Amino acid sequence: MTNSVPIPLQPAPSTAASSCGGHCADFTIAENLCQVLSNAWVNAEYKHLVLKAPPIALAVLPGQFFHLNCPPSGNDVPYLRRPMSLYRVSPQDCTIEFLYKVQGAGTRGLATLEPGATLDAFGPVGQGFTLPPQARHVLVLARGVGLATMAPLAQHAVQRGARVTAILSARSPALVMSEQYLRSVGADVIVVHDQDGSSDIAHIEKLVRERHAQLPFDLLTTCGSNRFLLALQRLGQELDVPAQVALEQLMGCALGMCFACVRPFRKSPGSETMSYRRVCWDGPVFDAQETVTW
Amino acid sequence: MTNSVPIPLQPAPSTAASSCGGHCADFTIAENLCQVLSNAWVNAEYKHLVLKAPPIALAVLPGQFFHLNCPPSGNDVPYLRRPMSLYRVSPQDCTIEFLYKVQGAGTRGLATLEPGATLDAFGPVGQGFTLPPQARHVLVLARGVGLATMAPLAQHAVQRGARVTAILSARSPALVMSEQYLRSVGADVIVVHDQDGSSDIAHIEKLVRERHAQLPFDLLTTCGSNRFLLALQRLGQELDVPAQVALEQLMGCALGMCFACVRPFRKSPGSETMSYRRVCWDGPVFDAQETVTW
Amino acid sequence: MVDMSVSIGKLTLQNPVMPGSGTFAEGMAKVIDLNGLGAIVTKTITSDLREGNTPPRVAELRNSTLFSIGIPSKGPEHYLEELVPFYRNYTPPLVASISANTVEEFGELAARLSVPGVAAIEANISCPNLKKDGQAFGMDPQATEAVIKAMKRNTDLQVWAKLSPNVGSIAVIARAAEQGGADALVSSNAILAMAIDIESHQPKVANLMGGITGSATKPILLRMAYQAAQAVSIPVIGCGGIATAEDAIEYLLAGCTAVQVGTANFISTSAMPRVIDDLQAYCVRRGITRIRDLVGAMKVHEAKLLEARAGL
Amino acid sequence: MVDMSVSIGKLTLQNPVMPGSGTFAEGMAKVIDLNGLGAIVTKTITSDLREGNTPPRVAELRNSTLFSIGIPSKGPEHYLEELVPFYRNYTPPLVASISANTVEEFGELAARLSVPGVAAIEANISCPNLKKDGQAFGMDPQATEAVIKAMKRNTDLQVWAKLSPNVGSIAVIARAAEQGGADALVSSNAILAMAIDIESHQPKVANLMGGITGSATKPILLRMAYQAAQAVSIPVIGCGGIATAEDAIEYLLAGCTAVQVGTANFISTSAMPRVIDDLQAYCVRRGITRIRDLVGAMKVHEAKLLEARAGL
Ligand SMILES: Cc1cc2nc3c(=O)[nH]c(=O)nc-3n(C[C@H](O)[C@H](O)[C@H](O)COP(=O)(O)OP(=O)(O)OC[C@H]3O[C@@H](n4cnc5c(N)ncnc54)[C@H](O)[C@@H]3O)c2cc1C
Ligand SMILES: Cc1cc2nc3c(=O)[nH]c(=O)nc-3n(C[C@H](O)[C@H](O)[C@H](O)COP(=O)(O)OP(=O)(O)OC[C@H]3O[C@@H](n4cnc5c(N)ncnc54)[C@H](O)[C@@H]3O)c2cc1C
Ligand SMILES: Cc1cc2nc3c(=O)[nH]c(=O)nc-3n(C[C@H](O)[C@H](O)[C@H](O)COP(=O)(O)O)c2cc1C
Ligand SMILES: Cc1cc2nc3c(=O)[nH]c(=O)nc-3n(C[C@H](O)[C@H](O)[C@H](O)COP(=O)(O)O)c2cc1C
Ligand code: FES
Ligand code: FES
Repeated sequence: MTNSVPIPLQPAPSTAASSCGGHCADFTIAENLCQVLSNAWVNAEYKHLVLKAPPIALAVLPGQFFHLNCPPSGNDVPYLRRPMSLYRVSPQDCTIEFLYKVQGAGTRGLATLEPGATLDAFGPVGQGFTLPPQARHVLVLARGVGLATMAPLAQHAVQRGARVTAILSARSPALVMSEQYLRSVGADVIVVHDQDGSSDIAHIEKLVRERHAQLPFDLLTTCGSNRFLLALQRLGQELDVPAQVALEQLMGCALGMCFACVRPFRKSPGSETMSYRRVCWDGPVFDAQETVTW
Repeated sequence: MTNSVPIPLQPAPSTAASSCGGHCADFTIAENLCQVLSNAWVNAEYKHLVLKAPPIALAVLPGQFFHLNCPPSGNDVPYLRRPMSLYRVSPQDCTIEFLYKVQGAGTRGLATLEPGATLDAFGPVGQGFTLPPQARHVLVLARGVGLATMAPLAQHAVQRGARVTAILSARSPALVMSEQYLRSVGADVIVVHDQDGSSDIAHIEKLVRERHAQLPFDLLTTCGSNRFLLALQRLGQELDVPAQVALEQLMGCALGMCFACVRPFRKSPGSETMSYRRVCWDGPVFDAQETVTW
Repeated sequence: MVDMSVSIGKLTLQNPVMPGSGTFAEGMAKVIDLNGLGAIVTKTITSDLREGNTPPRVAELRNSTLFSIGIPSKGPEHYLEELVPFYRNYTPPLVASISANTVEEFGELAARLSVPGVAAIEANISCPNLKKDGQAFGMDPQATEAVIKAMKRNTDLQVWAKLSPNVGSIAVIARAAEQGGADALVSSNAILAMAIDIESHQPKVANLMGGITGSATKPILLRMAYQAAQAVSIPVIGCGGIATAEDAIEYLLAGCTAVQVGTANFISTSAMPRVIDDLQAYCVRRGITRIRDLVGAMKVHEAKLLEARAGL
Repeated sequence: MVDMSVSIGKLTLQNPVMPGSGTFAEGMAKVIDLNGLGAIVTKTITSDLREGNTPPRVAELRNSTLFSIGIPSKGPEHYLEELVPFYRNYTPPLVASISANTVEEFGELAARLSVPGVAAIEANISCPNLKKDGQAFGMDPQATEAVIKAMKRNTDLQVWAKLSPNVGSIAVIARAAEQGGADALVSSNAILAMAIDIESHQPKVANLMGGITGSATKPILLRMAYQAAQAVSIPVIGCGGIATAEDAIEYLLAGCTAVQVGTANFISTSAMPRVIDDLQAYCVRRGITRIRDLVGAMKVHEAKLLEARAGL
């Protein structure tokens, strides 16, 4: 993965050094006070949040995330922020978007936000996906909310001239999210599901091998589950293609300060020496061959 | 004050012993789940809350109070309940009413209640006013929110055939609350205020002596301020009339359990021996001659 | 049906829920059915009559309260003449909490209260020891052991030791109380705390310091109860920040045989009945037939050594 | 204009606000202007390289958090080569926090870090003493004094002792640190606590126990800071649950010369700048010209004896 470049979605915002004693230029992360444009249910469990955001937030890269200051609601008083992957950024419209599952105190609070409300979105933070230069074919493998994390990568890779094959897995066809959105950004979408057994991991690996035979992948990506991670480790070695995985862990600060969000990693691919790395700061996207299941 | 009777506004609710293993009849206090009928601003600082309440709550006596479970609102999360005097009870309509000043976390939460909402009003608790039998003339002296506490006594005394002289003190005539309400229940209302100096304590004492000369008072009552307490102690001794005062103190339980709400009292009128009593359980209404300023 | 009973030595409680001393009084009988409780614990009394601390005695904190009551006490006479007969109308065992200035006084007061109608005596050893520079008995293992021993010599009733959390090692004090012959431990009393009004510059309770109680303290007092339970083989009764069945279950899992509910009684008089009902519902949902099977059932994480991960 | 400066011995801080060790890192420089801080305190390091505790390492509690990080450490080399040069780009004095397994190691590590660019060394004595049954140094007055003495012998820099709150008497430890030659005390580290998931029956952090930090702990740690400040004549730096200027003012009134902000940095990176601004605004509103005039300015309630009330 030498020769790779982190993905710049657009140039960093130009900030007037004069207004802040010359330090502004260093400030690439902020507590962005965003305005809620919409916050609608996608299905029974997921909501789609669209925010009007200031320039620092718009510099977010695929795979990066924000740490959201979820509002209290009733007896829910979230104390820490909650990490949420970028689902979509539109620098022209000054918007950032999230796709989230409502499950606990934080996301229940998020779900109460009405258009016009203010949300403090801390970020962008984290190391996103690293697209090899002149990438021609990228695999995106995702299930459930994992999609939120992968969508910006798909969009970006297409914009950079690569073909994107997105394999979306779900319990049933009805539960697949963002299929239309991914098609609209130009990805080739394959839906697999549990009902007809097409989401079986052997079947997915077969699909990947077939597509690779047609046009070799330069990058394999996934997020979340151990099952997909193991598949990508196998496929990456077999096909000799770099593989990256976006991980999650409970977080404190999301700024590399508290060391709460660590997971174990191999010091290098194949190494037996293990070391903890911070998901928020060293990731959330990691080389799949250095990642271990948990 | 021997020969006095606690004021029964109406008979205790008859409860079917069978439904609760024979213990129900002992349950005279409850966490009453009340329905908000209205909660309107009276002026810039005070709100008037009307609740539809279950039978146990309707047995409340003048001078008693409820301990309200104020809802959280935004970052305000009141932990303890807040004591609030009965302002009015209407057993026929099944309503209880409060008049409260919005000042801190608890009352700010109360202020957010919309009609239809549920409020848990614990009570009725406390020892209310004790009206001498065959009382013919009762003085009610109040300022500010003190009125809330005194209003039910005025209403009740009139119903019991007594004349009630209510002296309402305020910074300016515009700030006098409940004047109309007290007149409507049949009290003679005298408004005194700071602007023309009529609220001066010497002037108030003069008014009381004059009215006493016309028709002797059987009971002098007030609440809150040290100034009024001292006036009633003097007048009570001079005119040889019992005097009662409703007091406040920060509370924990409002059920006589925590001993947080104590204030010092003389063991008996004139005694030099002091002892703490619980405002919530031994009061909030006390014999003015046993009460000391704080 | 769930068997909700638990045993503290030879004493069987119909369920593991009782009030904490000082957070319950006769008034409660006007609101809830006292016969539903596992036991009844009364406010600490002393032999001498006391008025308690100067008000203000309470300040509200976030999810907690700061109380500085002192031990106002009407003495043993009042207890025997008023409270014992009152609680004799109810079925749960009555636990009398006592405090004293010296070891001997603890023994004498225990003897005085050993009457029919009292099932156990709880020693509140968080009070200052007059013979030892005013340091609380409960901060000193020798004094703790001596107090419990003096009480055991003077009564045939069960003796419970209510520990102070204001110590470096609660295990040391727990073992001292067990050594002294305590039949059970209560872990624990309130944590010493303070708050200052930044406008008046005055402490929020007149006594400067008070005990912080209520939900916010649970993670600390749960740890202490766990450490106490690990240290002894007598039953430990958990106390601190319990307001719901979930809170009570944490204490049971950590090794407590029963629980005391304190400040939550002030916030909702139905706290204890609700904890009992919800404990039962939890057991039903989880297929637990005897609540005592939850006691100490915490499963610690397997130690996954980082190095071992390399093999995965 | 308000004079916001405070002095810790010969060290003058432009304002009394700094981060707590372990709650701040280089990432913060991408968000706020570090030059606005009173000082910069870095995460504790040890001589040996350490990975820290098994995850999960954090659980959210009400108004607080349970962290169980351990002391992951990249060692002194990394500190000298990476962190010291990094923070040399900023003006506030740099305070290096260290920990060790033995008294001698504390001394050696202090010597190692005594380089230009480091202004003071903070001893995190909440870690277990390998030579004394693993009891934390900070729970033992002798060990505390020995650690500070060893450090003072090995460095000319200021030595701050960061006290553990998990003790019976913080005054005793505070005096021991002063006796050992500490230039200042930090009161205090996190309180030991635990939480159990009632569905899985597992502890919420893998290490079973962790430190409870954040707002909910303030009333307890404020009390400890007050007791420490009462016990010594060196400056005390208050720490625990500080998120707002109001919190900081309480600590100043209780006798602390400066404050450390910990968990609040995780909730809002602007916590420290806001505390500083709001402290200044408070002083302006109250006509206070020097913030150090607030230090120890608490006014205790007059003791109003109940008997004296009879005369009123
Ligand atoms: C880098 C990153 C990106 C993420 N992106 C998204 C996203 O785009 N959409 C989305 O719906 N979710 C995302 N998550 C997960 C999201 O942060 C959690 O669902 C959320 O914090 C839950 O908060 P809560 O208060 O609603 O639930 P809680 O009450 O805190 O928890 C509810 C359940 O969720 C689990 N949980 C909480 N936090 C996490 C976490 N950080 N990782 C995994 N499980 C957790 C808890 O253990 C619990 O079982 C992301 C997490 C990370 C670390
Ligand atoms: C028996 C009794 C009857 C009461 N009846 C009424 C009433 O009818 N209408 C009404 O408006 N208020 C009444 N009060 C006062 C009312 O309880 C307080 O105003 C209320 O608790 C304030 O709560 P908060 O959360 O809004 O304010 P907080 O933030 O708690 O406090 C705001 C301010 O009010 C003061 N305060 C808080 N509680 C009390 C208290 N119990 N007594 C005196 N001052 C207090 C605080 O010290 C602070 O200065 C009564 C109090 C008692 C004890
Ligand atoms: C107002 C009040 C008074 C108390 N009085 C006593 C007491 O007299 N004796 C005692 O042992 N504990 C006393 N306690 C401590 C409680 O019994 C209990 O140990 C403590 O409040 C922690 O539990 P909680 O968080 O559930 O309130 C008192 C607590 C409060 C809040
Ligand atoms: C994630 C985390 C890591 C910490 N690491 C250290 C540390 O390495 N050394 C230390 O002395 N204190 C450490 N602390 C303690 C803090 O410096 C501080 O004393 C404590 O959190 C209390 O302050 P707070 O309530 O403001 O967080 C840590 C605290 C947290 C939350
Ligand atoms: S969440 Fe704090 S280091 Fe990652
Ligand atoms: S408020 Fe608890 S005794 Fe009065």
